[in-house]
Amino acid sequence: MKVLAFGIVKEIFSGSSIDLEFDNELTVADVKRKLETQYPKLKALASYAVAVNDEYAENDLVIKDNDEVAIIPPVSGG
Amino acid sequence: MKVLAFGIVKEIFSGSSIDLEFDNELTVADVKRKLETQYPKLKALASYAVAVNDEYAENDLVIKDNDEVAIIPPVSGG
Amino acid sequence: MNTDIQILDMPLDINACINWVMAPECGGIDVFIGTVRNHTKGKSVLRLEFEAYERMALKEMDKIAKEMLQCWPLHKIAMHHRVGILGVGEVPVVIAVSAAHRDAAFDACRYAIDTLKETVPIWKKEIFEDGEVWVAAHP
Amino acid sequence: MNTDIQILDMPLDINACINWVMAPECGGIDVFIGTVRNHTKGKSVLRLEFEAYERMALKEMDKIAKEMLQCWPLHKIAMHHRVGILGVGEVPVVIAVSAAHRDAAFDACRYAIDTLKETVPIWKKEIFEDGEVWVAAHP
Repeated sequence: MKVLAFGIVKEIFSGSSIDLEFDNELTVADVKRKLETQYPKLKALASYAVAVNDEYAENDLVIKDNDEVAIIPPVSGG
Repeated sequence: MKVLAFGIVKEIFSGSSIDLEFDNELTVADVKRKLETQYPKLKALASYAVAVNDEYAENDLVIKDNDEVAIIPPVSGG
Repeated sequence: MNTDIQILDMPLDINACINWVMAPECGGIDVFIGTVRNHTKGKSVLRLEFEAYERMALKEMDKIAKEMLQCWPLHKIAMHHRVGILGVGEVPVVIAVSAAHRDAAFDACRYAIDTLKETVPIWKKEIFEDGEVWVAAHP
Repeated sequence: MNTDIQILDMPLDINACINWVMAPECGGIDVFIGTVRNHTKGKSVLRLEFEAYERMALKEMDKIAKEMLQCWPLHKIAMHHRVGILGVGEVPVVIAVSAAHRDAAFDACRYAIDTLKETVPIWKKEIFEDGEVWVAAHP
Protein backbone atom coordinates (compact mmCIF):
# COMPACT_ATOMS: atom_id res chain seq x y z
CA MET A 1 0.00 0.00 0.00
CA LYS A 2 1.37 3.40 -0.99
CA VAL A 3 1.07 5.99 1.75
CA LEU A 4 1.49 9.67 0.84
CA ALA A 5 3.31 12.05 3.16
CA PHE A 6 2.99 15.83 3.54
CA GLY A 7 4.65 18.51 5.60
CA ILE A 8 6.66 17.16 8.49
CA VAL A 9 5.65 13.58 7.67
CA LYS A 10 7.80 13.77 4.53
CA GLU A 11 10.74 14.29 6.86
CA ILE A 12 9.68 11.44 9.12
CA PHE A 13 9.26 9.11 6.12
CA SER A 14 12.33 10.60 4.39
CA GLY A 15 10.26 10.97 1.25
CA SER A 16 6.91 11.98 -0.15
CA SER A 17 5.51 8.44 0.07
CA ILE A 18 6.31 5.01 1.43
CA ASP A 19 5.15 1.51 0.62
CA LEU A 20 3.50 -0.22 3.55
CA GLU A 21 3.51 -3.98 3.75
CA PHE A 22 -0.05 -5.13 3.11
CA ASP A 23 -0.62 -8.83 3.94
CA ASN A 24 -4.29 -8.84 4.90
CA GLU A 25 -7.17 -6.41 5.17
CA LEU A 26 -6.16 -3.23 7.01
CA THR A 27 -8.22 -0.61 8.79
CA VAL A 28 -7.08 2.96 9.26
CA ALA A 29 -6.24 2.06 12.88
CA ASP A 30 -4.06 -0.81 11.65
CA VAL A 31 -2.19 1.52 9.30
CA LYS A 32 -1.57 3.97 12.14
CA ARG A 33 -0.27 1.19 14.38
CA LYS A 34 2.05 -0.16 11.71
CA LEU A 35 3.38 3.27 10.83
CA GLU A 36 3.95 4.24 14.45
CA THR A 37 6.00 1.10 14.99
CA GLN A 38 8.05 1.78 11.88
CA TYR A 39 8.29 5.58 12.41
CA PRO A 40 8.07 6.29 16.16
CA LYS A 41 8.44 10.05 15.49
CA LEU A 42 4.81 10.04 14.31
CA LYS A 43 3.80 9.68 17.96
CA ALA A 44 5.57 12.93 18.80
CA LEU A 45 3.28 14.94 16.51
CA ALA A 46 0.57 17.10 18.07
CA SER A 47 -1.85 14.89 16.14
CA TYR A 48 -2.26 13.38 12.72
CA ALA A 49 -5.10 12.09 10.63
CA VAL A 50 -5.36 9.59 7.84
CA ALA A 51 -7.08 10.46 4.59
CA VAL A 52 -8.40 7.79 2.26
CA ASN A 53 -9.26 8.88 -1.25
CA ASP A 54 -8.98 12.60 -0.34
CA GLU A 55 -11.30 12.34 2.66
CA TYR A 56 -10.53 12.26 6.37
CA ALA A 57 -11.04 8.63 7.44
CA GLU A 58 -12.26 7.18 10.74
CA ASN A 59 -10.19 4.51 12.51
CA ASP A 60 -12.52 1.67 11.59
CA LEU A 61 -12.57 2.35 7.85
CA VAL A 62 -11.28 -0.66 5.89
CA ILE A 63 -8.78 0.27 3.22
CA LYS A 64 -9.25 -1.31 -0.19
CA ASP A 65 -6.90 -1.97 -3.06
CA ASN A 66 -6.23 1.15 -5.10
CA ASP A 67 -7.33 3.45 -2.30
CA GLU A 68 -5.15 6.53 -1.98
CA VAL A 69 -3.92 6.73 1.60
CA ALA A 70 -2.30 9.89 2.99
CA ILE A 71 -0.98 10.93 6.38
CA ILE A 72 -2.22 14.39 7.38
CA PRO A 73 -0.14 16.04 10.11
CA PRO A 74 -1.63 19.11 11.85
CA VAL A 75 -2.65 21.52 9.09
CA SER A 76 -1.45 25.11 9.10
CA GLY A 77 -2.78 26.80 5.99
CA GLY A 78 -4.10 30.35 5.78
CA MET B 1 -28.37 81.96 14.13
CA LYS B 2 -27.59 80.03 10.95
CA VAL B 3 -28.77 76.42 11.04
CA LEU B 4 -27.37 73.97 8.49
CA ALA B 5 -29.59 71.33 6.92
CA PHE B 6 -28.68 67.95 5.41
CA GLY B 7 -30.56 65.16 3.70
CA ILE B 8 -34.28 65.33 4.13
CA VAL B 9 -33.99 68.41 6.35
CA LYS B 10 -32.90 70.42 3.31
CA GLU B 11 -36.31 69.60 1.84
CA ILE B 12 -38.10 70.51 5.07
CA PHE B 13 -36.22 73.82 5.25
CA SER B 14 -36.43 74.29 1.47
CA GLY B 15 -32.71 75.02 1.45
CA SER B 16 -29.35 74.01 2.83
CA SER B 17 -29.58 76.43 5.76
CA ILE B 18 -32.00 78.79 7.50
CA ASP B 19 -31.59 81.77 9.78
CA LEU B 20 -33.20 81.27 13.16
CA GLU B 21 -34.31 84.28 15.17
CA PHE B 22 -31.97 84.61 18.12
CA ASP B 23 -33.22 87.04 20.78
CA ASN B 24 -31.68 85.61 23.94
CA GLU B 25 -29.48 82.70 24.97
CA LEU B 26 -30.67 79.43 23.40
CA THR B 27 -30.07 75.83 24.39
CA VAL B 28 -30.18 72.97 21.92
CA ALA B 29 -33.63 72.10 23.31
CA ASP B 30 -34.81 75.65 22.60
CA VAL B 31 -33.57 75.42 19.03
CA LYS B 32 -35.43 72.14 18.54
CA ARG B 33 -38.63 73.64 19.95
CA LYS B 34 -38.42 76.72 17.75
CA LEU B 35 -37.67 74.68 14.64
CA GLU B 36 -40.46 72.20 15.29
CA THR B 37 -42.94 75.07 15.60
CA GLN B 38 -41.71 76.63 12.38
CA TYR B 39 -41.24 73.28 10.52
CA PRO B 40 -43.71 70.75 11.94
CA LYS B 41 -42.47 68.12 9.46
CA LEU B 42 -39.37 67.76 11.65
CA LYS B 43 -41.56 65.94 14.16
CA ALA B 44 -42.43 63.31 11.55
CA LEU B 45 -38.80 62.22 11.25
CA ALA B 46 -37.74 58.94 12.85
CA SER B 47 -35.41 61.08 14.96
CA TYR B 48 -33.00 63.92 14.53
CA ALA B 49 -30.02 65.29 16.41
CA VAL B 50 -28.44 68.70 16.66
CA ALA B 51 -24.74 69.17 16.09
CA VAL B 52 -22.88 72.19 17.42
CA ASN B 53 -19.43 72.80 15.98
CA ASP B 54 -19.31 69.38 14.30
CA GLU B 55 -20.21 67.48 17.47
CA TYR B 56 -23.46 65.86 18.53
CA ALA B 57 -24.92 68.17 21.21
CA GLU B 58 -27.00 67.40 24.30
CA ASN B 59 -30.29 69.21 24.85
CA ASP B 60 -28.93 71.42 27.63
CA LEU B 61 -25.93 72.74 25.71
CA VAL B 62 -26.05 76.53 25.42
CA ILE B 63 -25.33 77.77 21.93
CA LYS B 64 -22.90 80.67 21.59
CA ASP B 65 -22.39 83.27 18.92
CA ASN B 66 -20.46 81.90 15.96
CA ASP B 67 -21.27 78.31 16.86
CA GLU B 68 -22.04 76.21 13.79
CA VAL B 69 -25.42 74.56 14.33
CA ALA B 70 -26.61 71.71 12.13
CA ILE B 71 -29.67 69.49 12.08
CA ILE B 72 -28.75 65.82 11.69
CA PRO B 73 -31.63 63.63 10.47
CA PRO B 74 -31.22 59.82 10.77
CA VAL B 75 -27.90 58.98 9.13
CA SER B 76 -27.69 56.34 6.42
CA GLY B 77 -24.13 56.17 5.20
CA GLY B 78 -22.24 53.03 4.33
CA MET C 1 -0.06 57.99 11.23
CA ASN C 2 -1.95 54.71 11.24
CA THR C 3 -5.35 55.87 9.97
CA ASP C 4 -6.34 57.02 6.50
CA ILE C 5 -9.82 58.54 6.59
CA GLN C 6 -11.30 60.17 3.53
CA ILE C 7 -14.56 61.36 2.02
CA LEU C 8 -14.28 61.45 -1.75
CA ASP C 9 -16.52 62.42 -4.65
CA MET C 10 -14.90 59.99 -7.06
CA PRO C 11 -14.71 56.19 -7.31
CA LEU C 12 -13.01 54.64 -4.29
CA ASP C 13 -9.73 52.80 -4.82
CA ILE C 14 -10.12 49.47 -3.00
CA ASN C 15 -6.56 48.47 -3.86
CA ALA C 16 -5.12 51.64 -2.46
CA CYS C 17 -6.92 50.99 0.85
CA ILE C 18 -5.63 47.41 1.03
CA ASN C 19 -2.09 48.34 0.06
CA TRP C 20 -2.07 51.16 2.58
CA VAL C 21 -2.92 48.91 5.55
CA MET C 22 -0.71 46.00 4.47
CA ALA C 23 2.53 45.68 6.43
CA PRO C 24 5.22 43.10 7.26
CA GLU C 25 4.14 43.00 10.92
CA CYS C 26 0.59 41.97 9.98
CA GLY C 27 -0.85 38.52 9.58
CA GLY C 28 -4.33 39.45 8.45
CA ILE C 29 -6.39 42.14 6.78
CA ASP C 30 -10.15 42.35 6.84
CA VAL C 31 -11.79 44.53 4.24
CA PHE C 32 -15.43 45.56 4.06
CA ILE C 33 -16.67 46.87 0.73
CA GLY C 34 -20.16 48.32 0.55
CA THR C 35 -21.83 48.11 -2.84
CA VAL C 36 -24.98 49.72 -4.23
CA ARG C 37 -27.65 47.07 -4.44
CA ASN C 38 -30.09 47.00 -7.36
CA HIS C 39 -33.14 46.64 -5.15
CA THR C 40 -34.42 47.42 -1.68
CA LYS C 41 -37.61 46.15 -0.09
CA GLY C 42 -38.65 44.66 -3.41
CA LYS C 43 -38.22 47.89 -5.40
CA SER C 44 -35.68 48.44 -8.16
CA VAL C 45 -33.06 51.03 -7.30
CA LEU C 46 -31.77 53.15 -10.20
CA ARG C 47 -29.06 54.95 -8.28
CA LEU C 48 -28.13 56.35 -4.88
CA GLU C 49 -27.18 59.85 -3.93
CA PHE C 50 -24.86 60.28 -0.93
CA GLU C 51 -24.47 63.54 0.94
CA ALA C 52 -22.13 64.22 3.87
CA TYR C 53 -21.73 66.89 6.48
CA GLU C 54 -18.15 66.54 5.55
CA ARG C 55 -16.18 68.10 8.38
CA MET C 56 -18.30 66.43 11.04
CA ALA C 57 -18.34 63.13 9.15
CA LEU C 58 -14.54 63.08 9.04
CA LYS C 59 -14.45 63.83 12.78
CA GLU C 60 -16.89 61.00 13.54
CA MET C 61 -14.98 58.59 11.31
CA ASP C 62 -11.83 59.62 13.12
CA LYS C 63 -13.50 58.88 16.47
CA ILE C 64 -14.43 55.41 15.26
CA ALA C 65 -10.85 54.75 14.19
CA LYS C 66 -9.52 55.95 17.55
CA GLU C 67 -11.96 53.66 19.37
CA MET C 68 -10.88 50.76 17.17
CA LEU C 69 -7.24 51.37 17.99
CA GLN C 70 -8.07 51.48 21.69
CA CYS C 71 -10.17 48.30 21.67
CA TRP C 72 -8.07 46.05 19.44
CA PRO C 73 -4.37 45.53 18.69
CA LEU C 74 -4.52 46.89 15.13
CA HIS C 75 -1.85 48.05 12.79
CA LYS C 76 -3.58 50.36 10.31
CA ILE C 77 -7.08 51.46 9.34
CA ALA C 78 -8.26 52.86 6.00
CA MET C 79 -11.83 54.18 5.88
CA HIS C 80 -12.98 55.81 2.65
CA HIS C 81 -16.54 56.95 1.99
CA ARG C 82 -17.80 58.26 -1.30
CA VAL C 83 -20.37 61.02 -1.85
CA GLY C 84 -22.35 62.06 -4.91
CA ILE C 85 -24.38 59.98 -7.31
CA LEU C 86 -23.59 56.25 -7.44
CA GLY C 87 -24.96 53.67 -9.84
CA VAL C 88 -25.83 50.06 -9.01
CA GLY C 89 -22.68 48.04 -8.24
CA GLU C 90 -20.61 51.09 -7.33
CA VAL C 91 -18.83 51.29 -4.00
CA PRO C 92 -19.92 53.83 -1.36
CA VAL C 93 -17.59 52.63 1.38
CA VAL C 94 -14.34 50.71 1.89
CA ILE C 95 -12.94 49.85 5.31
CA ALA C 96 -9.64 47.97 5.52
CA VAL C 97 -8.08 46.94 8.81
CA SER C 98 -4.76 45.20 9.32
CA ALA C 99 -3.58 43.44 12.47
CA ALA C 100 -1.06 40.88 13.62
CA HIS C 101 -3.94 38.45 14.21
CA ARG C 102 -7.12 38.08 12.23
CA ASP C 103 -9.67 38.14 15.07
CA ALA C 104 -8.84 41.76 15.86
CA ALA C 105 -9.08 42.73 12.19
CA PHE C 106 -12.49 41.07 11.78
CA ASP C 107 -13.96 42.46 15.00
CA ALA C 108 -12.66 45.97 14.41
CA CYS C 109 -13.75 46.13 10.77
CA ARG C 110 -17.26 45.05 11.66
CA TYR C 111 -17.39 47.54 14.52
CA ALA C 112 -16.29 50.24 12.09
CA ILE C 113 -19.04 49.71 9.52
CA ASP C 114 -21.71 49.13 12.18
CA THR C 115 -20.77 52.33 14.00
CA LEU C 116 -20.30 54.34 10.81
CA LYS C 117 -23.89 53.54 9.87
CA GLU C 118 -25.08 54.76 13.28
CA THR C 119 -23.08 57.89 13.93
CA VAL C 120 -21.42 59.35 10.85
CA PRO C 121 -23.44 62.22 9.31
CA ILE C 122 -23.77 60.85 5.80
CA TRP C 123 -27.15 60.40 4.15
CA LYS C 124 -28.31 58.44 1.16
CA LYS C 125 -31.29 59.00 -1.09
CA GLU C 126 -32.59 56.02 -3.03
CA ILE C 127 -33.81 56.89 -6.49
CA PHE C 128 -36.47 54.60 -7.96
CA GLU C 129 -38.28 54.77 -11.27
CA ASP C 130 -41.27 56.35 -9.60
CA GLY C 131 -39.71 58.57 -6.97
CA GLU C 132 -36.99 58.93 -4.39
CA VAL C 133 -36.62 58.57 -0.65
CA TRP C 134 -34.07 59.56 2.00
CA VAL C 135 -33.21 56.26 3.67
CA ALA C 136 -34.24 55.86 7.34
CA ALA C 137 -35.63 59.40 7.55
CA HIS C 138 -39.11 58.33 8.59
CA PRO C 139 -40.26 55.64 11.02
CA MET D 1 -21.49 28.61 -10.33
CA ASN D 2 -21.17 30.78 -7.24
CA THR D 3 -17.86 29.55 -5.85
CA ASP D 4 -14.36 30.11 -7.18
CA ILE D 5 -11.90 27.89 -5.32
CA GLN D 6 -8.29 27.70 -6.34
CA ILE D 7 -4.85 26.63 -5.18
CA LEU D 8 -2.19 28.54 -7.05
CA ASP D 9 1.60 28.62 -7.13
CA MET D 10 1.76 32.26 -8.16
CA PRO D 11 0.83 35.55 -6.47
CA LEU D 12 -2.88 35.75 -5.66
CA ASP D 13 -4.97 38.40 -7.40
CA ILE D 14 -6.96 40.11 -4.64
CA ASN D 15 -8.76 42.31 -7.16
CA ALA D 16 -9.85 39.39 -9.25
CA CYS D 17 -11.39 37.77 -6.14
CA ILE D 18 -13.25 40.95 -5.21
CA ASN D 19 -14.45 41.61 -8.75
CA TRP D 20 -15.60 38.05 -9.12
CA VAL D 21 -17.88 38.14 -6.06
CA MET D 22 -19.20 41.67 -6.70
CA ALA D 23 -22.73 41.79 -8.11
CA PRO D 24 -25.66 44.20 -8.46
CA GLU D 25 -27.76 42.17 -6.02
CA CYS D 26 -25.17 42.54 -3.26
CA GLY D 27 -24.89 45.20 -0.62
CA GLY D 28 -21.69 44.09 1.03
CA ILE D 29 -18.48 42.18 0.49
CA ASP D 30 -16.16 40.98 3.22
CA VAL D 31 -12.64 40.07 2.22
CA PHE D 32 -10.01 38.37 4.33
CA ILE D 33 -6.42 38.64 3.16
CA GLY D 34 -3.80 36.63 4.95
CA THR D 35 -0.28 38.07 4.84
CA VAL D 36 3.09 36.63 5.78
CA ARG D 37 4.17 38.20 9.03
CA ASN D 38 7.82 39.11 9.63
CA HIS D 39 7.94 37.48 13.03
CA THR D 40 6.33 34.77 15.10
CA LYS D 41 6.77 34.18 18.82
CA GLY D 42 9.49 36.81 18.89
CA LYS D 43 11.56 35.27 16.11
CA SER D 44 12.22 36.87 12.72
CA VAL D 45 10.65 34.99 9.82
CA LEU D 46 12.59 35.04 6.56
CA ARG D 47 9.98 33.30 4.43
CA LEU D 48 7.25 30.68 4.51
CA GLU D 49 6.86 27.57 2.45
CA PHE D 50 3.34 26.32 1.81
CA GLU D 51 2.58 22.80 0.69
CA ALA D 52 -0.85 21.38 -0.14
CA TYR D 53 -2.34 17.95 -0.65
CA GLU D 54 -3.93 19.67 -3.57
CA ARG D 55 -6.82 17.47 -4.61
CA MET D 56 -7.96 16.93 -1.01
CA ALA D 57 -7.41 20.60 -0.14
CA LEU D 58 -9.65 21.69 -3.00
CA LYS D 59 -12.28 19.20 -1.83
CA GLU D 60 -12.12 20.50 1.75
CA MET D 61 -12.28 24.12 0.58
CA ASP D 62 -15.26 23.18 -1.52
CA LYS D 63 -16.94 21.65 1.55
CA ILE D 64 -16.38 24.87 3.47
CA ALA D 65 -17.95 26.90 0.66
CA LYS D 66 -20.95 24.57 0.53
CA GLU D 67 -21.42 24.89 4.30
CA MET D 68 -21.21 28.67 3.99
CA LEU D 69 -23.89 28.70 1.31
CA GLN D 70 -26.10 26.52 3.50
CA CYS D 71 -25.66 28.59 6.65
CA TRP D 72 -25.87 32.12 5.26
CA PRO D 73 -27.69 33.90 2.42
CA LEU D 74 -24.60 34.54 0.31
CA HIS D 75 -24.16 35.48 -3.29
CA LYS D 76 -20.65 34.38 -4.23
CA ILE D 77 -17.49 33.05 -2.60
CA ALA D 78 -13.92 33.27 -3.85
CA MET D 79 -11.30 31.31 -1.92
CA HIS D 80 -7.75 31.29 -3.27
CA HIS D 81 -4.79 29.75 -1.48
CA ARG D 82 -1.22 30.01 -2.61
CA VAL D 83 1.49 27.36 -2.34
CA GLY D 84 5.25 27.54 -2.70
CA ILE D 85 7.74 29.93 -1.16
CA LEU D 86 6.36 33.26 0.07
CA GLY D 87 8.32 36.24 1.34
CA VAL D 88 7.27 38.54 4.18
CA GLY D 89 4.24 40.63 3.19
CA GLU D 90 3.11 38.21 0.50
CA VAL D 91 -0.43 36.83 0.51
CA PRO D 92 -1.05 33.11 1.17
CA VAL D 93 -4.84 33.35 1.21
CA VAL D 94 -7.70 35.51 -0.02
CA ILE D 95 -11.34 34.86 0.84
CA ALA D 96 -14.00 37.17 -0.57
CA VAL D 97 -17.70 36.76 0.21
CA SER D 98 -20.58 38.81 -1.17
CA ALA D 99 -24.10 38.98 0.20
CA ALA D 100 -27.17 41.16 0.12
CA HIS D 101 -26.49 42.10 3.74
CA ARG D 102 -23.16 42.58 5.44
CA ASP D 103 -23.72 40.42 8.54
CA ALA D 104 -23.85 37.27 6.44
CA ALA D 105 -20.71 38.28 4.55
CA PHE D 106 -18.75 38.93 7.75
CA ASP D 107 -19.91 35.77 9.54
CA ALA D 108 -19.34 33.53 6.55
CA CYS D 109 -15.90 34.97 5.70
CA ARG D 110 -14.71 34.46 9.25
CA TYR D 111 -16.11 30.95 9.33
CA ALA D 112 -14.26 30.24 6.10
CA ILE D 113 -10.80 31.23 7.30
CA ASP D 114 -11.30 29.68 10.75
CA THR D 115 -12.40 26.39 9.20
CA LEU D 116 -9.76 26.46 6.46
CA LYS D 117 -7.08 26.65 9.14
CA GLU D 118 -8.57 23.62 10.89
CA THR D 119 -9.46 21.24 8.10
CA VAL D 120 -7.78 22.03 4.79
CA PRO D 121 -4.64 19.92 4.19
CA ILE D 122 -2.18 22.74 3.62
CA TRP D 123 1.00 23.07 5.65
CA LYS D 124 3.41 25.87 6.21
CA LYS D 125 7.05 25.77 7.19
CA GLU D 126 8.50 28.86 8.82
CA ILE D 127 12.06 29.57 7.79
CA PHE D 128 14.18 31.49 10.28
CA GLU D 129 17.81 32.54 10.12
CA ASP D 130 18.79 29.61 12.30
CA GLY D 131 16.47 26.88 11.15
CA GLU D 132 12.98 26.00 10.04
CA VAL D 133 9.86 24.50 11.57
CA TRP D 134 6.60 23.00 10.33
CA VAL D 135 3.94 25.10 12.05
CA ALA D 136 1.73 23.33 14.62
CA ALA D 137 3.34 19.96 13.98
CA HIS D 138 4.44 19.40 17.56
CA PRO D 139 2.62 20.06 20.85
